[in-house]
Amino acid sequence: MPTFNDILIMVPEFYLVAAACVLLLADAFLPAHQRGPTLHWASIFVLVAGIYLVVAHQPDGAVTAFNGMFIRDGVAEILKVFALLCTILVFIYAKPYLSDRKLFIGEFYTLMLFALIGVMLLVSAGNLIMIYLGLELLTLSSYALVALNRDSELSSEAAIKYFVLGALASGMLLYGMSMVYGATNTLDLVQLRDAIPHSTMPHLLVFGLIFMIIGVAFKLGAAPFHMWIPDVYQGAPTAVTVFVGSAPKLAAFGMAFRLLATGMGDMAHQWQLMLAVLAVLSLAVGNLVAIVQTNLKRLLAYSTISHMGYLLLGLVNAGPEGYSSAMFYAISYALMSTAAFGVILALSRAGFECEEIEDFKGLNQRSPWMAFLMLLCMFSLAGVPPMFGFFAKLLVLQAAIHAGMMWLAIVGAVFAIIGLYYYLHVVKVMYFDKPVEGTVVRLQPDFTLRLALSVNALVLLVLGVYWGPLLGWCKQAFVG
Amino acid sequence: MITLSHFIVLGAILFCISVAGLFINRKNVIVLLMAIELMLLAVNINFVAFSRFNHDVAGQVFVFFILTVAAAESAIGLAILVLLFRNRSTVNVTEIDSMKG
Amino acid sequence: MELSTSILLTIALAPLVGCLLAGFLGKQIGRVGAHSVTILGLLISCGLSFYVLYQITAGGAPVYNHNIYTWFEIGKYTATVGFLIDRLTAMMMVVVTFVSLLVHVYTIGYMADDDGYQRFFSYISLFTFSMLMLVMSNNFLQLFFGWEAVGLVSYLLIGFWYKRPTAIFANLKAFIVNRVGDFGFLLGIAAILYFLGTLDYATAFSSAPTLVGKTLTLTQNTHWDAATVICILLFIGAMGKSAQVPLHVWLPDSMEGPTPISALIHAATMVTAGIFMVARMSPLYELSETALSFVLVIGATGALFTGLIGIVQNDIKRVVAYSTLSQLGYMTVALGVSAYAGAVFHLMTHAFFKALLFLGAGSVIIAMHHEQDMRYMGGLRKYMPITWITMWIGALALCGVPFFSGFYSKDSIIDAVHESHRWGSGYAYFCVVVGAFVTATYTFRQMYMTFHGKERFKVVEHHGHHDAHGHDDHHDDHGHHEPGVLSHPPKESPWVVTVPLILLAIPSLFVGFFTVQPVLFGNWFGGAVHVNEANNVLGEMGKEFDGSLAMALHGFTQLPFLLVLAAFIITTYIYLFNPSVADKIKSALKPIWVILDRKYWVDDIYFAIFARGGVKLGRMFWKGGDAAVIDGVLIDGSASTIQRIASAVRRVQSGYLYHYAFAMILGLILLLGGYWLVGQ
Amino acid sequence: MFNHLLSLLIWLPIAGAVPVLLAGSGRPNTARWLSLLMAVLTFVVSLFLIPQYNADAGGMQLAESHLWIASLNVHYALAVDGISVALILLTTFVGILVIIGAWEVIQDKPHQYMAAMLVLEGLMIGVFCATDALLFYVFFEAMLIPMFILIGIWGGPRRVYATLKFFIYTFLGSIFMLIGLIYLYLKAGTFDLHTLATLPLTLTEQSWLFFAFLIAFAVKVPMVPVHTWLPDAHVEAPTGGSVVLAAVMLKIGGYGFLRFSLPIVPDASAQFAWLVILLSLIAVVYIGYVALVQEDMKKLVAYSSVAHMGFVTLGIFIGFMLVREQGNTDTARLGMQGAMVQMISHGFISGAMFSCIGVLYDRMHTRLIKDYGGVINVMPWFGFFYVLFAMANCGLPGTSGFVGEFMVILASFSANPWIALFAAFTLIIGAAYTLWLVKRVLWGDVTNSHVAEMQDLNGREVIVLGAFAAMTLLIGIWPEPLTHLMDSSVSQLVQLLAIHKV
Repeated sequence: MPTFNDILIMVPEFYLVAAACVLLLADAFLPAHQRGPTLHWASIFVLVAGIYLVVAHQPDGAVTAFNGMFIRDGVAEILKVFALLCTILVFIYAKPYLSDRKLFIGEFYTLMLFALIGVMLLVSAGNLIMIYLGLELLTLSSYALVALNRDSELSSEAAIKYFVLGALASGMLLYGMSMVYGATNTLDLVQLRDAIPHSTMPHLLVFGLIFMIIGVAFKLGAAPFHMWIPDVYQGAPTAVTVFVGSAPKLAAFGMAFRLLATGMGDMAHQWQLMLAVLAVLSLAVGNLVAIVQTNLKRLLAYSTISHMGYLLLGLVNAGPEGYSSAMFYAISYALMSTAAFGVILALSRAGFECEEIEDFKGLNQRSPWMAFLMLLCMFSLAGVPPMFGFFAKLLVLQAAIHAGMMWLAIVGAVFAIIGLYYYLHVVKVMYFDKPVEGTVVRLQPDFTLRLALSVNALVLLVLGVYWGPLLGWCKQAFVG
Repeated sequence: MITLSHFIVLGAILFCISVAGLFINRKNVIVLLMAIELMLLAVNINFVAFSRFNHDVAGQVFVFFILTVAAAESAIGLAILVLLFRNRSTVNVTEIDSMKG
Repeated sequence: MELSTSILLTIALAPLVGCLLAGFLGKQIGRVGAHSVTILGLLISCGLSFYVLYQITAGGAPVYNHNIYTWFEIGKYTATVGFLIDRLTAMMMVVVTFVSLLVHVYTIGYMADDDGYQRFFSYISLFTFSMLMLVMSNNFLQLFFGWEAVGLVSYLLIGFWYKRPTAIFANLKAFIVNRVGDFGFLLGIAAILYFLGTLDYATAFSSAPTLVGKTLTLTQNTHWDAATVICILLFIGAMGKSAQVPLHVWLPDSMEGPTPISALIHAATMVTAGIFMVARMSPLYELSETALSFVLVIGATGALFTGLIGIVQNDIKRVVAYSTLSQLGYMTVALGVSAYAGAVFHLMTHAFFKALLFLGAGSVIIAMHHEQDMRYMGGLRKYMPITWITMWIGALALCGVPFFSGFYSKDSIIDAVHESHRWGSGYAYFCVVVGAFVTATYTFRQMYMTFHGKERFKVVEHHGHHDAHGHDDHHDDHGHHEPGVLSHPPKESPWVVTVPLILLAIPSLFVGFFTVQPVLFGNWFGGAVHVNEANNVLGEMGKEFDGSLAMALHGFTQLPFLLVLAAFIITTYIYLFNPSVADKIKSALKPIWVILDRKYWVDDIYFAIFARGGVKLGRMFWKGGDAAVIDGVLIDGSASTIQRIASAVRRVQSGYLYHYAFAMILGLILLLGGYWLVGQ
Repeated sequence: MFNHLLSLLIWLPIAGAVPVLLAGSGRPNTARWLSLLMAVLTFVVSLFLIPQYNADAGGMQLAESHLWIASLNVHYALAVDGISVALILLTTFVGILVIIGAWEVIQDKPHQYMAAMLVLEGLMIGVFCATDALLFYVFFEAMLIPMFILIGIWGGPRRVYATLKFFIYTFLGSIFMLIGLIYLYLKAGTFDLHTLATLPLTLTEQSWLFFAFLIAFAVKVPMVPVHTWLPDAHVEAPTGGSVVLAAVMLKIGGYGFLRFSLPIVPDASAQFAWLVILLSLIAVVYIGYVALVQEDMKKLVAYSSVAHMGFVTLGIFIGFMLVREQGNTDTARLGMQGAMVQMISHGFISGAMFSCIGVLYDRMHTRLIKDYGGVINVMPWFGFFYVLFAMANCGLPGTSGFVGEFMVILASFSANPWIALFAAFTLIIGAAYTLWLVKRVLWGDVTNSHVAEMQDLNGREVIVLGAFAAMTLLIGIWPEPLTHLMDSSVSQLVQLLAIHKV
């Protein structure tokens, strides 16, 4: 029987749902000219308060609510905090972009909030049903967000691709769940783990496992389930892309962790190898195809794929060390890609999407600071010390080696070198090329954006020097 | 006597059909939506069958959720479809390839 | 009483100071300033050198062997900078500083109208410093320092007229050929360190006997006697520095440098460094018959065959240059038969009379307005009597006519070879005896072509040209103007030129007569050179030696002198009475003449193999190795491969929804299939 | 101050870069003077190392260690021994000269240039101080970023190709070392170099690790056949970049061998010493010939750098033959000292050579040898320096170039006469390519009107070249202070050579 305590445990989620609904109504009743700004600041405030609620009176150790439907533990805490953080950044970066394009409307904020709630439910799901619901809440909102720009052909194309493939993926996930359910006769992840050893239908289990892995892989965007990523990243309005690239990745990691570690932990020896295969494919596809890209958003999409490959390197370890390194990686990636897309947003204007690599020619001449921030992002993504990204790579490589998969680590290293090339190419374009005549990149005047962006990018450097606490926090989340 | 395996096989067949529908179909996006629905039905059959034979009600609960979500999903799907048609005045799958490589 | 370190330091550093002043402040202190400071420096160090010589010989000063400072100290190895002053050193110091001083003075006149005046003085002072460091050293490190430093100065001075293509070719050639020698020399030092564990002379020599029986394994089954390896390696260095066959090729070209340099560096001092070094290392060489035979044969070959080339030269300086090569051969032969004292003795006398010959030639060249081709000279004696007489003195000394200093040194070398029973001494004896004839031939030829016979130049007076010549001529490749045409008649050189000639003529005449007894047979060098009893040829000769006078008189009856006489008669006939014969002989012996004129093609072969070959090889390595294989295939190749793969993989992203879905299904099949396979 | 001397040395220039960037933008002179101030300050601070470091005691001194990442047991650990001190002094010294050298040469965004230089300097000092493998790796890699920028922005026509090649080449080398380090960490539970040195490893493990290290440092040194980035990088880099690259960065390769290969995998190093020695000799001979035929002055000097660095690796690795086969530690010390001295001296000489070429380039804007000839006629003072450094480059006694090669050759003869034979070949080939260069550039009559118009050195250039010349001669005439500074550290390293881990 649900108690008041259950409600307390889920306060942040309830609060966000309520807030989202309020904003929905406000959007309906506010006079048109105030809607945008009001919603903007309101939702930012909501998220800040959300962070407070998540961190405040955090129960020590893991607690569950609604008969294990909902788990609130360290992992969930961290993922939620960074998901909220990223969303705040996304709001700040998106504002000028949206207002330039007449997209500065309530739907954006409400949909984002609902997607965020999906993320939060997903990362603290304790039951297959919760996973499904969280996932759907997230993805359905994302479909709509991708199609936000109603008049853009690319957006609608991206949306339909995303939708169909997403549906296929969740169908497979469900199919897998059904088999696992059949084999273990429970939907609760904890009971699932206990049931697996004395399951009478091991093959059915593995089939289910495989289908569920596909669901996870799709969400992560690991090859060969990555096909949607480039098109969606490119087609979606950049303001949405920046979101798709950040919080949902954290959610995907959370989902993977809940399903594979919590649920199917005892079958690690089966899924380790599968994940390893997916990791290699992702590294290869992501890094190789990125080399030949000319559109920066698409390039970053492929780099996402490769980064998910590295994240899988961490998961392959299938131990607390591996999970913590993978989560560390997910967080670092979320921050990096937010910053990178932030720069794109900061440089775009009405009628000018600053998303072709050509557009960045000679940026150092025109706006050295932006160029420098982008440089930080690129070196961080490439994993060059002392940037944040390097230490994330270090940890996942270490996890893989510790799992006895030296070969995997070496593959990762080799593809890191190939990957280096296209990140350097961007830096080269910004610093070593002369600006193209005619195109005058004007920086978005919005001050909050500049500030937030600078902080975001500099954090990549700061955390590169001072990443101990974060790592400690991540490790802490997985002990016991 | 119909056993569990019959249901599972049926579900599998439905699932395969729907998957086939997804990537063999070269004409119309609508068909894709139908295929997706079909896939969810296959899943539902599995769940119901398992819960029936394992005497556990959770599976059937799940089915309700799935049905609900499916409705929402197809609603959004259709909305996107309309958008697509408005922008490109076609719903032919073979023509939706402006982003590639 | 003990020599004071400060004096020795002064001797070494005075020229250096002069060099630095003249070099860095040349503009400020001007020409007079430049030559005054440098000459002052030389005066000081020359005077002190004489003082040191006196102290060492008469003053009863003990051998000085002290370190100035530690160069490095690593484990049991220490390298120091210090001085070893014994009779050998003292004598070398005197020779070096004395000749150098005279050359300084001479230069005032010779370079009078050259705009590199200060630079030149700076260089020759630097040379003197380096040479002193070389001879005064008490260890191999410092020896090598001096060894290479004189090489550097020689490089700078040969290329002094750096606008002449020939000059800058010659100095590059000289340096690199010397480096080939130093290559061996350095390895020799390394071998000494390896076997004896020290770089210090005294320690090395005292522990030299321990080398006996030690061997060096170069390949599986070749064991080389340690002493032999060391000595031959060191001697390779000497071959470079002292221009022994086959590393002699640089010396003739070095004549591109100004004449005073040819006198100082390429005749009197630097080229004798090798001789000095071997004499200094006598305790080592005495341990290896093989090495000494090697030295002997190399020297003998040089003595004869380079002399032969001298006969066909027409450039007055080149004749002297080849005679230098030949004389160096004599000294080396002396070393080869363990007559170290003889070698050093000849080194000394040769220093005087060869410097004299060079400076004389230089004086002639001044008179001829930098025309060096003897075919356009002749009959100069009435224009420049002092030069004429002094050069004749030098010439006779060179030929080894009794009573002249050259006679005593050279003749005793020949005798020593005769005495010796070392392997190769027979061949050597033949070479040196025939060499005597050859020497006389080219010497008299040169004298006649230059000073006697009828004038083969004509004088065309035209004004305003006088001050235009001089350094203009220096800087352009000479001979561009019409050969043998002078703007005004030749005249005797100024006193700064002639005085050195006279000062050199005196020792060329007498030094042999007075010093032969002590230096050769009086064991004058004492501990400085060490000779095994078995090899002590000079000792043998000492037995029947009874005074310089008797030796000279006895010399008239000896084969060498008869050969000189023969040469005298022949050349006199040809060049004074019947010049046409020369051409007849030339055409009669055409093939031989060609061989000699082409210098046995040695230069051509070297150039083809090492210079051109090296460049070819380098280009092959560069284009083939670096550019083609490493960069082309490995680096850029892999890069482009990745590009190709990438553009292939990207095609998979076709943009079609059903392909995307299909990819996912493939992924599913992959995982299922993988599981199934693992299951099997 | 003194107990954080090393941190101060590292962070002073890096912090100094910030004001240079901020104040300097748009005010070039402010940037120049500020950065010069910073560089001089750093140099002055580095001078305190000499009294602070006790050369007789040797070992790691001035240590400071703070926990950096607790959960990984990674420390921010710094310490120096004699070798590091020498290299740090070299770095700070060169640091000043490149700033002066770039004074009015760099007109485009000087503040960014100077800032990059300062950051680079700090990072390089960090490499020489780090005693924690991860910290070392961070500095080691971070260096690439400013250098990448330096070459890319202020470089020559093919700068992009060159700088990408440089970055990726080096990254390729070091990433495998990273994997090796992770492996070690998982075994030892720490990145502390001293602990790793005492960590027992089987020969197989050692061999794998050895090659991981070898690739990383061989690229940096660089050794044949992974040297091809160097000529390109040098040719395209601005003068200052070339100077730092040749003078300091290459040394980091040799330094790495001392800090990683020798102590951590001694047995594998001993087993594969022959390979390194072989490659070093190839570097001396093969590269010598390649240098001979270069048409671009910078390429020629770059190749000669490869040849000279061959002596560094040679001197280090003959130690194994001497110690393990003959127990001849003194000679091993001689060889290793030779390698060290060679590193320092090559720092000065190559730096000077590149500065000289820079002087010519600033006047003629070409580096092709054929465009020059008879420069001595118009630039006598330049000629003086050029000949001096050329002589130093071909190892003339009395210049620093001689000392290292001399020691290494002496030592290698004891190891095996054939090694000495090939090593000594540098006397000939080195003289050949250097003096042929001098002949074609300096000597001869003025070849063309552009040469005729060249001005002799200005005061700034005289300062730079003079400083280099002073050091070159000082070390050449009296190396004892330098060797004494490093001696005890070197002998301790030699002790390590004898230790068997299996």
